[in-house]
Order: sequence, then structure tokens, then C-alpha cells
Amino acid sequence: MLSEYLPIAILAALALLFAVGSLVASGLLRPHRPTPVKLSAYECGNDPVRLPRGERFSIRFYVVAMLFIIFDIETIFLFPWAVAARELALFGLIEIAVFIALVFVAYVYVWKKGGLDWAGGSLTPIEAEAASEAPGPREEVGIRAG
Amino acid sequence: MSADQLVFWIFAPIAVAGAIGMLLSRNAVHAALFLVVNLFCIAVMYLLLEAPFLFAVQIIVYAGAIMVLFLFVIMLLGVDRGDDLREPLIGQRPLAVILAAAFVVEIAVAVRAGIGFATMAPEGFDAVNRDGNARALARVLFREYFLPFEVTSLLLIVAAVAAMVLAHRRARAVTQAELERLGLLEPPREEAPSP
Amino acid sequence: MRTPIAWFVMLSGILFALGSLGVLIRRNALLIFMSVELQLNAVNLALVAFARMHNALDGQVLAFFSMVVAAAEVVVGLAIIVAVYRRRQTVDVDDARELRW
Amino acid sequence: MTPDLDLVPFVPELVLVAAAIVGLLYEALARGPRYPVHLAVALAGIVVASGATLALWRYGGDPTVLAGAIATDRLAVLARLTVLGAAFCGLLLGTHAIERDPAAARGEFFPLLLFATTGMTLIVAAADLIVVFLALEVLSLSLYVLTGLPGRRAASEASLKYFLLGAFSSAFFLYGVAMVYGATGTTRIPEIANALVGRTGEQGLALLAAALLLIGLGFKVSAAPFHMWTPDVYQGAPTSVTAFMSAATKVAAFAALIRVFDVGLQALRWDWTPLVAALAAVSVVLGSVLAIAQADVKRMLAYSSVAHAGFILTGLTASNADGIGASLFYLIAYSAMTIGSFAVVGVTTTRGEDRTDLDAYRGLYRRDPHLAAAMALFLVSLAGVPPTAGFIAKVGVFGAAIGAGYVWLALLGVLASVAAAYVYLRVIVLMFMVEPEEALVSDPAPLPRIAIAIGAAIVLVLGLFPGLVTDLVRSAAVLRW
Repeated sequence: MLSEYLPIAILAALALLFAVGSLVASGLLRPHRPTPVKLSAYECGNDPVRLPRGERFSIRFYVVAMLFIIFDIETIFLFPWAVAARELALFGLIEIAVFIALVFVAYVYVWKKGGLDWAGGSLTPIEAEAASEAPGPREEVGIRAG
Repeated sequence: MSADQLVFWIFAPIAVAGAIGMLLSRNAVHAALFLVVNLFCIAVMYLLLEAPFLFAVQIIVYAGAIMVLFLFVIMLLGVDRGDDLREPLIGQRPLAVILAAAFVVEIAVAVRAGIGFATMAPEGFDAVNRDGNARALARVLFREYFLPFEVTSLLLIVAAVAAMVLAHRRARAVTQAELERLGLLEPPREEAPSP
Repeated sequence: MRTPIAWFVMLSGILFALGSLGVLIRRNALLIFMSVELQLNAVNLALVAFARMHNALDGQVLAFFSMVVAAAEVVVGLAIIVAVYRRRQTVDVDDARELRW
Repeated sequence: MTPDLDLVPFVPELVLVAAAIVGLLYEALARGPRYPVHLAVALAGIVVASGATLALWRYGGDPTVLAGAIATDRLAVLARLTVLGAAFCGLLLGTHAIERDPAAARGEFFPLLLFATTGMTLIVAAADLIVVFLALEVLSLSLYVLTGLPGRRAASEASLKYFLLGAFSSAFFLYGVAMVYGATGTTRIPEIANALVGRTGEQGLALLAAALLLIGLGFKVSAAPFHMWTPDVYQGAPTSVTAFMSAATKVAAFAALIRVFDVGLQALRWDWTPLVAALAAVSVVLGSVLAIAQADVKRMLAYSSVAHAGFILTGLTASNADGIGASLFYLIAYSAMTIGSFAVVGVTTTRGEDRTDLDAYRGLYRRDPHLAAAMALFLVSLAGVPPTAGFIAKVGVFGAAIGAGYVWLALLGVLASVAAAYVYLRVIVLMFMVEPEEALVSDPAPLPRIAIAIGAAIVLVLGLFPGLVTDLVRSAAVLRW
């Protein structure tokens, strides 16, 4: 039974081997001549002063990732249904239609509340102000450079 | 030792090691990666137990979605601060370890009484998995468990509302007002917002 | 030839105990939550093992439901963690970098 | 092969979900002031669902329907009605909170409360452990969000704590489900009962399952030592949500506990009743003692809730119709008292801000005699003094425990009640005997007063004429499976 998965195991092993092998090989083969300039962190020619205040990246990524999970789950349910759709007949179709309709409600809600909008257009006035208020690292660096 | 048992004894220790690694690592990213190792080993166990569909779901849902979301949030919150590993209450740690050990012993006793350590899985699971695991699972899921199936859609709706209400927009609007009240922020400028 | 079911259940018990231990000893909300995920996975393993033992698929269906619940729980839980973090981060600068309870 | 589709016993949930979805879509699509419409939709949903539930009292079909997922007995009907009543009051209180502080208001409150209510009515009717689990998750996730909804720091942190401990307890519950499945090969509660009854010999897995399920549900009913979340969450959550969840969650979780243990694990009752008795003893003592030390009304009521969970568990040590009936009566009475007292807390305010410290109650009688009288009534009932519902309820559970041979538990309960009476009397003395120090005003809004009036009426009626409901409770306590 388990032997059916042997090709997958071999593929996984090969992939692992390739990844590790590449890293090791590049470590061994590349020339290693560090200079202070090469080692310094690169940000417009200056050392970064500090991490940005607030979120490290936009909260919007999070909302999108979370929406992905919700609809990921929906597809996970669709798959077994699709495999057995004929056998499940009308009852199965109604079931899955009800399920999709309910999840669609969540979709409409998120859509109308702006969860799917990317920056621009969807910012509320307060939010836009907050965004313009927040001092970012670029600003700081610019001042120092000037 | 059969191939099945060999695979079990390769992956079970890795699973336990992954869990222990998660418990002990200071860095949240390391902990998440240890957890991924553990989840993968559990997925392999599903293969041994002839549940290939769940193997796929485990990889797709846990490794593909849940752990990515975890890493996202870790990045959002910052990786540079490690967890404080000091004991919050003196004696809490040893007590917790004793409780966990007692739990394992309890499981062992119950399993020994209820199943027996030598009892093999019965033959004939191929008949159960007729036409493939996913299809066989669908037959059970969509006929005997159709009500729980529909109830899960409610969970998804609540989750969507939660993400929008708690993490999306408003938090910032309130924060702005509160910042002003606390005098932590200068009043809003007249300039147009940045693009 | 095959693997005794009890081995899987024992593995599940050990992982569940480690998950509970994580909830009890860690103080970072994210790590506590990861420990809970570990517990849920241990439960799934037990369910699938019992399904094999009973020669029925009900256990696999239950494990499937439990994965769905875990996903919904993760969305809600991480949204709460993000909400708490943002509040502390921006309003209370003093302990902005703590996420404890 | 189509499963049986008798949807009648499921109509209450269908109505609630429909109302929740209408509310959610309305919130998403509508513009302008929305709270009146939200409130109307939600109240209509609850009223129609209550009607549908009432009609189920005389349902004569199979004991379980929808592929064994939903039970049709009268326990489900009575517990659902209690939950729906709590949701009704919770809606009134929540709307008032929104009117008072429109800036912090979220229209999502209404659909979320309806989803939580759906989870609760589903859990009390669930005849399949996986449905119990899913319903538990629906109600818990909704409550975590409701707790954190105002976005204030205290609320967010309460929400986080509630979430982490709730998820932890869910894991225990689910492991219990897995062990039951391992022991019996099914998760349908009646089938579990049949599988366990005929069995002789080792019950290792089933016993482990009983312990795990008790831990999981113990968290939800906030029985000690699984109560750590209760004070913080009750204090941090908006008062309207606290009122709703303190009553409705307890009813839902206890109804699930009754069905799981008194039907599914009935065969093991000699093994699990000592565990229930131990939980009851710890809860009663810890809850009563810790309530004394609190200076915040919400925390005090939270610890009192722990103690009351202990009293209800005391009734359940008698694993028979007497015990179940006494516990059901207690649940109804407790719901009325706790919602009423939290409603009073919700309107005892200073300049629109919640005051929950005990000082806010100094001289409440001078400022607002009706409010003070209502609060006094609830506190007296919580203390278990006649002629209130609390007294009859306590007599019932102690009687059931004595009947089951747990005399020591009943004695402990009486002693703890006496000790806890000090807590409630202290507040009453503050309200009536002390002069107010500051110019405090209580909120004259009508909506919370309706909730308070409902609670007070139930407390009084159940206290003076308990015979009105004893027959109902007794027939609900006979589980059909």
C-alpha cells in the first residue's frame, strides 16, 4: 500500500537534496572576500536608523491571507463533493449550493466592507491622515542625509 | 519490522522532536517552523492510516494556509523580540510538566485497557475506501454528516466578520482619536493625504 | 505486518500532552496559540487512527471537520492578537512590545 | 439514498441564521443610521424562533432527526427558550450601549449575537458530539468577537484571554469526542449510550473521554478550577455582552453537559458523578470566597457565576430526572438574576461611562429607587434568600444532591451560600444605607429597564409561584432518546 507513495518520497528526497546541495555547493565554491562596504546594510547608502513604527507591513496583507483561508476551506469541501457528485445526486447538489450561498454571504460582506480593496480608493479620511502622519524610515533617513 | 512500522518509527520521533522544539524555541519563527515539521509528520501518519485525502488536506490547509498566516502575523508583530522564558509563577513549570507526564501515563493506561498495545488494525479498509478515499469520504460526509457540514459555513462567516471587525479598518480610526486625546500626535495637517 | 493502532494513539497522546504543556508554560500569545494547534492535530491523529481501528470513515470525517474548525479558529484568534497588538503598540507606548496575559 | 429531512425541529436555528444573514447583508449594503432596522430584524428573528421552539413542545416525531444530529426532546425546547430569552434581553442592552456611545458602535453586534444564539440553541439540541463541538465553536467564536468588539484595550485583552483559554478547552473537548469515538465507534449520543450499556469489562477509553469532556465543558460553564478566564472576561467585555453570555453560555453548556453525560455516558454514571461532585465543591467554595474580595461589581458577579456553576453541578450529581429538573430550574432562575444584575450595572453610569466599582452603588436608592430595588431583588435572589427564585432553585439542587447521597456536598453548598450572602448584603447596604458621595446619575434609557423588568418579574414569579414551572421543568427533565 505504502509503496504507491514511493515516487513521491523519492521526489521529495530529490528536492531536499537539491536545495541543501545548492546551498552547500555555493558556500564551498564562491569566493569569500568580505570588505566593510560589502557587509554594510544597504539602504539608500545609509545604515537603517531603526525599524518603522507601527506595523512592519500593511495589515491588508493579513486580511487577504485570512480571506484566502476561508475560501481555501470552501474549495477543500468542494473537492470531495465533485469527486462523488454523480453519486450524491440532487441532494448533494442542494447541500453544496446552500453551503456556497452561505459562504457567499461572507464574501459579499467582506467585499462591501472594503476587505478586498487594496490601498488607494478605500482609505477613509482618518486612515489616510494616519498614514500620512506615521513617520516612516525613509523620512528619517532623508533628514539625516540632508 | 515491516515497511509501515519503519516509516512510523522514522516519523514519530521527528514529530515529537518538532513538538518539543516548538516548546523550547525562543524565536516565534523557529517555533512555527518546528510546528510545520510536526504537522508534516502527522500528515505522513495519515498515509500510514490510509487516509490520503486527509494527508492532502493537512498539507494544504495547515502547511499551506494556517502556518503561512501564523508567519504573517509573526512578521507583522516583529520577530526580533524573543519570548520571555522566565517562569511567571514559581513552581508552575514543574507542576505543568508533572501534569503533562501524568496525562501521558493516563492515556497509556486507557489505551492498554481499551485497545491493547499489540492489537493490529483490522483488514478490509480497502473496501471502506472503495472508489478512492476522497469519494468514500464524500459519501459519508454528505449523507450522514450533512448538518455539521452546513454548520461549518457559519464558522466561516463568523471568521470573516471577525477579521473585518477586529483587524481591518476601524482599529486605526479609533487609535487616531485616542492618540490625539493622549497628546501623542499632532493635530491633523491640512495637506492632502499621501497617494 | 501492519502497525498497531495503539502506537498512533500513544503518539497522539504525547503530542497532546506537549501541546497542553506549551499552553501552560509559554507566555507569548502566538506561541500559546501554536500549542493549541498542536493539540488539535494530536486529536486529529487519534480520530484517524480510531477510524482505521473501527474500519469506518466517520473518524476521518470528524478529523476533517476539526481541521476546518482549526482554520476558522486561526482566523479569529490571529485577528484578536493583531487587534490587541495594534492597540498596545500605538496607544500604550510603554509596554508596546509585550503580548502577554 | 437521501437522509431523513424532517426540518421541523431545526426551524428555530434556521430562523436565527436567516435573521443573522439579513442583518449581515444589511450591515454590508445599507447606508445611514441603521440600528433601528438591525434591532427590528434581530428581535423579529428571536421572537419567531421562540414561537417555532414553543411549537416543538408537542413534537411527536422521532427522538432524533436529520441523520441523528438534532434531538427533539423537551430539554432542547426549554433550554432553547431560556437562551432565546437571554438573547432578547442581550439585544435590548446592546442597543442601549450603541445608542449611548455611537462612536464605538458596530452594526456587526446584531448578526454576531444572533450567530452566538444560533450556536447556543444548536448545542442544546445537538444529539451528535460533532454537532455539539461545531455549535460550541460557533458560539465561542462569536462571543470572542463580541467581547472584543468595542476595540477598547480592556475589551481586546479580555477577548484575547477568552480566546486562548476557550481554544484550549475546545481542544480538550474534542479529544474527549475522539476518545468516545475510539471507545464506541460513533459520535451519536444515543448510539454511544447503547454501545456503553451492553459492555462489560474495561472502559478505559470511555472513562478518559468522560474526564476530557468534563474539562472541556467545565471551562465553558466556568466551573472552578477552570474558571480563570471568567473574572477578566466578564469585566473586560461590554456589559451587555457580559449579561448575555453569563446567562446564555451557561444554559447552553449545561444543557450540552446534561445530554452528553446523562444520555451518552449514563452507563458510566458511578464513575463520573464523583468528578462532578468534586468540581461542584471546588466551584462553590472558590467562587463564594473569592467573590468576597472583589471591589468591582462585574468581577464580583463573575465569581458569583463560578459559585452558581457549582450549585448547578451539585444538582447534576444526581444523575436522574430530579437532578436534571432541579438544575434546569436553577439555570432559568440564574439567567434571570444574572441578566438583571448586569443590566443594572449597565445603566449605573457617570456621564456616559461605565462605573463598575462598588462605590458607584453608594446611595443608589436616593438617586434611583426603582433601580436600587431591582438590584436588591437580584442580589437577594443570588444569595438564595426566600421568597425569590434563587431560594427555590437552591432548595431543589440540594434536595437532589441529598437524594443521590451527596449530603456533604449539600452541606458545603449551604455553608458557602451563607458566606456568600455577605457579598450581596454588602452591596445592598451600600445602596440603601449610605449617602451618595458624588453626583452620580443613572441612565434613564427605557431599553435596559425593560430587560431589568423582565428579569425581576421572572425572579419574583419563580420565587412566589414555583409551581408554575415545576411541571414544565419536570417533563423537560425526562430525556427522550
